[in-house]
Amino acid sequence: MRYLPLTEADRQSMLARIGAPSVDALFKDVPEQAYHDGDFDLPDFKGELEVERILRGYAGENLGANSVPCFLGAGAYHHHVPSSVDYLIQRGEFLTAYTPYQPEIAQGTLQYVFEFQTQVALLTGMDVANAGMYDGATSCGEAVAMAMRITKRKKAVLSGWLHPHYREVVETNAHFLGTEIHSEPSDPLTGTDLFALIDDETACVVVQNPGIFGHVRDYSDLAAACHEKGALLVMIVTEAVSLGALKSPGEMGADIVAGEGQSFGVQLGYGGPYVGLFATRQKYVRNMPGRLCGETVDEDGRRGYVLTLSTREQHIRREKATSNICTASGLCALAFTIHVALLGEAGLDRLAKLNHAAAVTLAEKLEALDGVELLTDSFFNEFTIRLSKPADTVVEKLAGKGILGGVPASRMMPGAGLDDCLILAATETATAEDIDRFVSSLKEALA
Amino acid sequence: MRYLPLTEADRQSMLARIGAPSVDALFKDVPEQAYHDGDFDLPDFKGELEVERILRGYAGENLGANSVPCFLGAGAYHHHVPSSVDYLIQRGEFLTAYTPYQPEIAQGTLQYVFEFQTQVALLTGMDVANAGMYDGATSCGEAVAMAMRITKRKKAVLSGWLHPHYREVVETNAHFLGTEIHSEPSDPLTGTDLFALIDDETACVVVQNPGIFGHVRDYSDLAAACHEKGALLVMIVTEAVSLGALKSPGEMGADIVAGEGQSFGVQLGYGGPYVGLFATRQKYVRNMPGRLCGETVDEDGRRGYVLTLSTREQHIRREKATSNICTASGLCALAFTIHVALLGEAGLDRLAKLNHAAAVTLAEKLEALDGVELLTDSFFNEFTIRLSKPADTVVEKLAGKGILGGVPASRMMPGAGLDDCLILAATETATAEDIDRFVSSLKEALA
Amino acid sequence: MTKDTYTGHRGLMLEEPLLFEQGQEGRTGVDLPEPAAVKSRLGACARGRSVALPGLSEPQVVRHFTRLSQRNYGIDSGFFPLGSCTMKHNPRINEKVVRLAGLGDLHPMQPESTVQGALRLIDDLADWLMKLTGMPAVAMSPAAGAHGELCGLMAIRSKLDSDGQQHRMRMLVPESAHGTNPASAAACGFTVDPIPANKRGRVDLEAFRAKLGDDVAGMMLTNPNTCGLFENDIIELAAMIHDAGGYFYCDGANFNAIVGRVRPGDLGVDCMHINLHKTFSTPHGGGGPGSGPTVLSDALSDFAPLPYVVKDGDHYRLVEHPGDADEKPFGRMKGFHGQMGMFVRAIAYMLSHGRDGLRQVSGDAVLNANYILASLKDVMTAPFGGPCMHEALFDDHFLKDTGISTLDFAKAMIDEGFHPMTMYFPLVVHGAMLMEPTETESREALDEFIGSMRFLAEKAKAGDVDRFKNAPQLTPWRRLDETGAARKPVLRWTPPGPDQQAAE
Amino acid sequence: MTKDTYTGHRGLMLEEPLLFEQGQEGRTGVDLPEPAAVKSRLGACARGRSVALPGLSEPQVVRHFTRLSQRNYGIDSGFFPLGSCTMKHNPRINEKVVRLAGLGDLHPMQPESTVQGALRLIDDLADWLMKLTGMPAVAMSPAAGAHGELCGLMAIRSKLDSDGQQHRMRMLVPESAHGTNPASAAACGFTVDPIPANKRGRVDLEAFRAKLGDDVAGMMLTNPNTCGLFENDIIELAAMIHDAGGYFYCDGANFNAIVGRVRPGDLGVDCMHINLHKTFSTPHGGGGPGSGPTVLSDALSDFAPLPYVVKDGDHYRLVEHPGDADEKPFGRMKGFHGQMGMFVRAIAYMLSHGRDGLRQVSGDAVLNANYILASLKDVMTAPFGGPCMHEALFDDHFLKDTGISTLDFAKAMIDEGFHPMTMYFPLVVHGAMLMEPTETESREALDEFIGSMRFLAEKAKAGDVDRFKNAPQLTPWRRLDETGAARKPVLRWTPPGPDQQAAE
Ligand SMILES: Cc1ncc(COP(=O)(O)O)c(C=O)c1O
Ligand SMILES: Cc1ncc(COP(=O)(O)O)c(C=O)c1O
Repeated sequence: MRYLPLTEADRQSMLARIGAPSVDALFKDVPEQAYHDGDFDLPDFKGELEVERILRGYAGENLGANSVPCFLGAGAYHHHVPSSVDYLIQRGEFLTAYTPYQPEIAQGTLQYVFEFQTQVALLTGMDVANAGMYDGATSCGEAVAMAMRITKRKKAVLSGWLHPHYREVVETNAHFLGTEIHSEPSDPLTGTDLFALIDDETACVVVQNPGIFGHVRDYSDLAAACHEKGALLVMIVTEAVSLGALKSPGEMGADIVAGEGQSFGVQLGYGGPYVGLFATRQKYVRNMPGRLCGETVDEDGRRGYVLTLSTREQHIRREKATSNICTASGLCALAFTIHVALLGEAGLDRLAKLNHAAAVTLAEKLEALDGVELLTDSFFNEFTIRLSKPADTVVEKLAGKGILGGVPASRMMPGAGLDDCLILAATETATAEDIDRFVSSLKEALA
Repeated sequence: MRYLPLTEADRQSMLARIGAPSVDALFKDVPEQAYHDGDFDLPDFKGELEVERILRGYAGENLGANSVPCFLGAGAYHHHVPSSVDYLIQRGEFLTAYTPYQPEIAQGTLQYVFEFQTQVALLTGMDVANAGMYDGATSCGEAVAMAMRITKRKKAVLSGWLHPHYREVVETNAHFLGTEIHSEPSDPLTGTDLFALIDDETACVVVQNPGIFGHVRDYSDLAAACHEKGALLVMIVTEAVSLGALKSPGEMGADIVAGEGQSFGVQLGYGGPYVGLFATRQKYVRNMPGRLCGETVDEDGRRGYVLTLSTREQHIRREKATSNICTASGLCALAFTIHVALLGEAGLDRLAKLNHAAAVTLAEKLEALDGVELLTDSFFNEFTIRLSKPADTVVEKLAGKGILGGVPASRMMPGAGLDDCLILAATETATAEDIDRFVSSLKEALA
Repeated sequence: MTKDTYTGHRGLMLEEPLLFEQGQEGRTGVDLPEPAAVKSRLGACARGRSVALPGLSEPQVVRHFTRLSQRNYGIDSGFFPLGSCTMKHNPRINEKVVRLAGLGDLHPMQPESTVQGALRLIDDLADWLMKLTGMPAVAMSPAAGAHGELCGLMAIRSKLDSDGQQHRMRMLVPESAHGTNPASAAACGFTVDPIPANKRGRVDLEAFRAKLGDDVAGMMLTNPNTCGLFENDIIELAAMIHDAGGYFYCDGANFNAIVGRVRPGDLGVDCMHINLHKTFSTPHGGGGPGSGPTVLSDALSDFAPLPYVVKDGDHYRLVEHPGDADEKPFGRMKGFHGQMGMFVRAIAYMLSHGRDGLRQVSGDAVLNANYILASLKDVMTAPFGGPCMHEALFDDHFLKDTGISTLDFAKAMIDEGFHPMTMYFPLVVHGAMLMEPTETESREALDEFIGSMRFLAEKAKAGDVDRFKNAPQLTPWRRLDETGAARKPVLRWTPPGPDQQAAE
Repeated sequence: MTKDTYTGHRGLMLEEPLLFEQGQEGRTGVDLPEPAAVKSRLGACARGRSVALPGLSEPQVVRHFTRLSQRNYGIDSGFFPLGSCTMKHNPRINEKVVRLAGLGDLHPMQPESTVQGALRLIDDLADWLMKLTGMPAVAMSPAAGAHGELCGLMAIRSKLDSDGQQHRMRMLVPESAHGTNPASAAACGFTVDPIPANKRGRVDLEAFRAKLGDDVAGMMLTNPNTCGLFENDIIELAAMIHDAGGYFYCDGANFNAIVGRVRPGDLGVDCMHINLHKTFSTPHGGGGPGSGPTVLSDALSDFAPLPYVVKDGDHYRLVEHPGDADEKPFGRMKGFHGQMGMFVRAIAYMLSHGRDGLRQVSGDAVLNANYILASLKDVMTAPFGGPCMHEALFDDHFLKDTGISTLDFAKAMIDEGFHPMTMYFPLVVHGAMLMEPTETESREALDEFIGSMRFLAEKAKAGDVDRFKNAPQLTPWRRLDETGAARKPVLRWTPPGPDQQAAE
């Protein structure tokens, strides 16, 4: 077997040194009745060529977003990843390293984590960010938990424009911890009046910008209202590219920002792995979940980086840790860091403008169609339309024509009365022809 | 432009230091009438996404050998390249290095070249090999030139089973150097009697094993006959995998071995870049073309490697050099080295057996068809058949059905009366289904 | 010997400032077309201020990260016996297939009809995992081991609640457990009750029995445990916890030791996470991503998280909402459907090994660890006898009176060209050194390591304290000041203040 | 300071023996299925003996080559001002597209109908090259620069022969020419007649005129020349050689200096190779592969090598045989149809830059070189005044009486973290140092380099001889014994003899 270097001669000489008659003898602590003969109903080993063929078989049964017009968003976005990103993250020194426990031989990882933290802080307008969480949804769950730790309160208010997956993760956690979650209903037309829901028990209000239906809003007033009641404002960002176009969460007064970093550098990959972003104010640093990398010096006084403040973490604090997270999403954070480094201010600005322009162009063309109503008044690269037919059947029809035509709201929010609502995103990858093909196909599908 | 780091501010400050008013002013030595305004009839710069789309456009107009049954050989072979090969050759320290002129910071390149030389020597059964040439055909040209240098004779005899491209390269060189080439006619049935052609003027006889029609032969007697007349035997290998199955050129008594290394580690890539193999006897080392890497020690006595015997080369010897080659095919040699390292003795043996088995299986099924005659008596993974119809039209028909069904002999040897001959190779990539699909489609095409 | 250079570079070891120290306005590493002129729909929300990202060109960025990578040590560099982390070879074919068109470029919310291959892959991987563990169900969405722990505990909690056992709040966790175990228990609302180890490095049966009671929800046991030992009483322990009305969570981080030989389902396990990034070789990536599918027993199989894949005849579907489920899912833990990229790599790894290869994996992993144990136990101290499973545990007894600590010893290993073993974990032995070679190391590599460890042990005993206290000395960075870093944390770059700028 | 380690490794700098020292019988890094049992058709030719390749597993091989790579310096590592070699950034998008299905997996002998995209790409690339050079034809098959030289010379020879000028055998080649120029001339049967440079580093016009005569076949001029200077009399020189009945071969290795600004066709050039691996950024790969398309003037365009692509309406075809050609091709130079993999990369590079970007390339390349020249000419010695083109040439005059040679200086640059410039070439100045920064270096990188060079020049003048004579000191290897290597060449590994084996 190509990955297993021991030869039979090795095994014999090693057993001789150990003083064991056989490899099986090394398993003598296993109760006899549980020692399996290895005769599983599974295939035998295969060469690389065969394995690749099998995997191509799976791939061939799918319709990849790179090969067709794609207008899906709802928490994952179809952006172009520069090829240097993908080359660099595959370098073995990055790919096959562990969490940087030995800083003297992990300065590569540590420096990029420090850079990642800085980028996330700059993008969100916050003071500090951590080294990343599993994904946006779990990051949201951690944000609510942190708000409850800080405020020592047990209630959270969730906007109806929060991504349903995020809401559900928060609710799952709350169910087991016995905390209280007030989730506003999802409605693409009316944002609910969250102000009225903040009281002295409220640990935090969670809003998403842009919201699940695409709306962009300035939540500065809401932040002030939260602070007045001693509550925190948690702001969620599922489309990180929007941070290049919108007033930052920090400027709006958010206390914790949690979000999804996939848009920078990470392939769609059917939903994961992605990387959760997590940023907050300086004063809350010691309440943060996840790893943190800090600057220091070595014995020769040379600048370097280490994991720090680990007394917050499970391996030191055990059941009192701020989170149970251990392995997070290092390589995706690296991809994010490289992509953002490539963009820089000018590239980010241009990228955001391109996304917005694509979405506005799409919206304008759709508004002109019979049977289509635009529900999102102001938006970045994503918006919701109401159709004259059920959205899920329309989407299936479009798929049949080789178009990935949006996410039916009902898929994430069944029973919310949104069966005719379709959530659409347009990014820099959508060409004018893609848009035209989609619009004309949609017109046909609605006819 | 993403690859150009200078900003306008940089340019201004740099011009100030230089004391030039503008970049254009730096070109003052260019005659005015030849300084172009840059208004070429060519497109403007493009982002990566757009460039990739354009390249995918080209790719989409071709039928890739990985996606269909492929039975083409004739000097390039469809083998599986392990993915670790492709990862490793893309590491920037290999990919973006130059020829190892500074050995202290090029030991990576130098050590693999030393390993490559050793592998080629082992595979061919020769004493020494060089660091590689452009490809098999040019390597063949260099072998003939070297034989002429050594023997101080000006005539070469080429077997009719030599790959026509190789023959043509030798003939082109000879035309300009005024040397004499005797090329035997190409005939898949009768190997010609080369013995009769060797005389006291003969610098070398060039044979190919397996030959262009697939024949394998033991050329030991021919070697003896050459040596008797003071001529050298040059042996060509276009399918390096065959070296895992056949008696080596060294064992047969060859003096120079030239060949194509593509089969190990190098993608088909429509014919290049590949890597020429070149090996010889110890006594001829100082007559070799191309770079050579040798073992040495550094000032601390540590083993290391350097380019050596460079007094043979153009940068020292100029018009008296053994060859004009400079840039050769380093990265392809690396791919070869890695693939051969992965195979090892056991892997090579298995790979060669698989190739032979696939070809024998194919031959057996074809022999059973009406309208097909097998012309090659003994072969490795390639053989020639005679069809009841012109081979080129059959191949076109098969292509229409998505099968790459061999190389018509007439494409390489027009006018040789071989219009009905088809050269077929089968490798480890041919599945049983591929073979069956080909055989039944061929049957149809011949019906 | 000249030591100083003008640049600070040292031959091939090249300095590299932060990205933020290299920016220039207007410079970028991507080219994007001019956006179409449209009427902005950003409303009142348009950004007014600069984000202040530095501008670098592509060549600069490539060089930056190339240089950073050169300061790292990975499995590709050398021997990486980090106990409990299973740092095995990461095959490149896995990196290739995860990027295939039709896998790498699937949007998670595509209609089911366009992702049948993806769903089939998830289902096939689930089948492998169920067969290898002998368990009837598996939750695929957990993002890593700790997340899988949470998943299993939530399933236990849900089952208890559904049986009216709301009062069972106490979770028994050995002292040797990984930190994520108690942390996950707490994240699920349990209280943690530690159980001690016995002299043989296993759960103390009597102490365990004494902890049982009506409020016990279950136990979290790692097997093989974090001392690298198989819990020989495991079947008995499982029976005891079941008799007491609790459930058995097994931490499967060490599954590599037994894959293809022991099925946790045969040991009485109720749920167990599997770190695909350990046993099934998906790369650790300098801290993730991972993936932690969690197998569930019959008792718990109804209580899985959403979403999951169901096969209806030839068609695969995703159950995403409680209303669509026949079972009693406890809800969603994560966005979308799990770490698909890790699933693709893991199934490629499994297919490559097959049934027979996986059995060889555990055999060779255990053989390699025992070889290390047998070769070092005379010069280092092994607190528990052999045979061990896939990792060899030593304590710092052999360093007694040398003034050298486990940390010092580890740093000297760095000079020797190795990544150190896991240190100070598990907590049940003093100055622990936990060495996990994995099956992808050759005997030659082990012999070199063993020789080096014997050399170091000798030097330590011979009083060559300097070699350890000052280690590492041969790395681009010497020991870093962790205390200083924590005292006054600098967690990001900030632009130099006006004073500093003026000084430049 | 502890210097010795048991393993010989030093932190991140890891020792790595030869592959052949790591083999074990039966071990392999590939898994292949059992071959079907067939009756052998190898005849009398079956292999009897072992090849004796070492057996390594995949993890060992990956580690081996990873470690080797870590001893190399590439453009991705840092500044690489190797004059005449144009070590510019190699974009990764080019590496991606060359591997696309439908490009990477095309067999060269596929029927034309299945490779229309490939042929179109070759034709489009040819179009770019012709437009950028202002030439009417281009031969695509040469494999590198030297091969392109040979191609151009063969075209000249063929044209001369076809015009009854068989007696023209003398080729004029400046002394400053690259070694491949005279070597290629000889490989084409010409005799080489050197022409000297004048004090301004250009061809000496009078000396040149004196060499003309009835037996002159042509001249080989590099422009910009190897001193990094534009041959200002080039149009005159071209006219002179034409008047004398000869042809003008231009070595286009330095095309990067003028791309988008000067068309060789406007200078009277008859043929010129273009190193795609220089100007158009296909990676040098540690010594190739390259690609050397050769543009041809009207006079020579009929005399191209085979094969070539012809466009018939919408269909592309390959002309592979003289019988199919309307022109008078001189024959084949290479297997198949050229370095397709380099064509793909080059066209991706060209499309990325576009017309405007390419013009910026030459502008920035020349600006960078002049910046170096202007910043160093007071401490180093520049034999010819400025402005230079894309490279700055210094000689060793400034090292006079220091006892330090150009070689020593270069080795000290290695300690400083740079790849040295080209040394001792061109031959027309003493102890030449030829620095080509390329356009893909930032001003910041140049400033660091300039600072370092000034520092070294100062140290040299201050008599810090040690820093140079003992350099490099900070690299994993010190200076290597090249004389010893050449005296008794060891060009391959050989198995240890019976004595050595016994001793092990
Ligand atoms: C024994 C044990 N349990 C749990 C974990 C946590 O797994 P993860 O890092 O995937 O969250 C680890 C990881 O190191 C471990 O070693
Ligand atoms: C001026 C000059 N001419 C010709 C060549 C030869 O080109 P190649 O190495 O591609 O054969 C070079 C390469 O270094 C060169 O610098």
